[in-house]
Amino acid sequence: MKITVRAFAQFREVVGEVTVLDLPQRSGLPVLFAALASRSDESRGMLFDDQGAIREHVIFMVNRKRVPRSSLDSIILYEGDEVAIYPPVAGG
Amino acid sequence: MKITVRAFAQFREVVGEVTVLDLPQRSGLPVLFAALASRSDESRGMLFDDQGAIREHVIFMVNRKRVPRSSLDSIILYEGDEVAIYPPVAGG
Amino acid sequence: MITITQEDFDPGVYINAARDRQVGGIVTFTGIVRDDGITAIELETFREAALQELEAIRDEALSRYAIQSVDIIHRIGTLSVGDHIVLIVVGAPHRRDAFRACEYIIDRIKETVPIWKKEYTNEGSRWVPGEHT
Amino acid sequence: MITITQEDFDPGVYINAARDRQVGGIVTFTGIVRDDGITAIELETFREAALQELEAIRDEALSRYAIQSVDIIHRIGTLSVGDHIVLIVVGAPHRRDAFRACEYIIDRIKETVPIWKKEYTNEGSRWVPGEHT
Repeated sequence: MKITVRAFAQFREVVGEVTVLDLPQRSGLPVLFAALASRSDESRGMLFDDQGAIREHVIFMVNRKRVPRSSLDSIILYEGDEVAIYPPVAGG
Repeated sequence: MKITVRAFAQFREVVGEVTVLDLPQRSGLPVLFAALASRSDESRGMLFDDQGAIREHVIFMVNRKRVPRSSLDSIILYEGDEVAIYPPVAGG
Repeated sequence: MITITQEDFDPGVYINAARDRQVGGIVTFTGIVRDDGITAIELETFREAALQELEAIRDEALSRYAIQSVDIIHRIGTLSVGDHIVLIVVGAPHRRDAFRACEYIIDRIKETVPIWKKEYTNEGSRWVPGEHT
Repeated sequence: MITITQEDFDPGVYINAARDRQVGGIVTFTGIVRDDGITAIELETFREAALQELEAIRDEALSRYAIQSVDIIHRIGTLSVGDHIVLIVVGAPHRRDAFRACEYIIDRIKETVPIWKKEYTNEGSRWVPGEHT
């Protein structure tokens, strides 16, 4: 299934603005992050810490709804979903 | 000696905008208030309560400097002084 | 700038003037004549004392808070519903100081600056009681 | 009105629009590019999510505080020292609510609205770290 990933700020500079990933049906976010990380060492370093956990400062939305870190493992993705990843915001 | 009294808001409406009083040398504020009160029953009722004390809501300045109520009896007036009297402010 | 005037003002002009290389945030308070069933209000001042007190409040705000600039314009005379009464513009490097200082200034104005309001309604008029003695 | 735009704005226009019979006070916050040794900043946004979040913040402010109106304009794109970044205009019957709501809104914007700043200096560029995760 196709999942669109949008990245912003320094994540955009490393991962790219829009990435379409082809993931197994009913993949979760950890699968998506692993797929992004596999694209370059820089991507991996930005998304995962040395213990292989997704870094604290990575924020993510699914279909423009923020997903709390506690739901990282419980979300299931569906064909056409849009996942956004970004660092802490700094507007205003 | 001549003392100029300026009154504002409802005090102006009763006492008049500018009043020049001729008071004995080295009079204090109580003498000035008594002189104002003697000009009309309405002035007296506005400035003094039934016990003959100057009403709480009367605020006064001497030469544009606010005089606290605790200094009411200790101030001495001099020729040419300007005394302002007014009710609690309501600007802004 | 500290002003007491019969003239209306454009808040945008003063916000624009508060822009400065050291300023990261500008907070303004604009007081407006609210419709409390009135037809008009009339503001009276003891001008010399009021200007002196506004300057003292500005100086206190500048010494208490890390702010860059303070402007205060207070109108007097006859005003209608929707008219501007007062404008306070505070520029500061950081927003917290600008908010604190702006609110401090309007609170102090309502406490100590010799300005009074008389409200006119269809039934007559009354002096607005001050909150502080 | 909630807007994210590359265009500059005139705060005075929005203060004027917030005047209303029920409004006694208007509080504004104008964020400005401060001179921290930078040559320019660039603001990026996830526009659809940011608009949705700004609308949510406005609705929260309207339900938490006794206020009449909220307008928020946030700029994106390349800005120089002294340029406007953001404008928040809150109209309320009473000043306390306007102050509280305006500060609440700017605090929430800095916490949750997907907008990012990159600072350019003579030495290079860096993304401004967010205060909240």
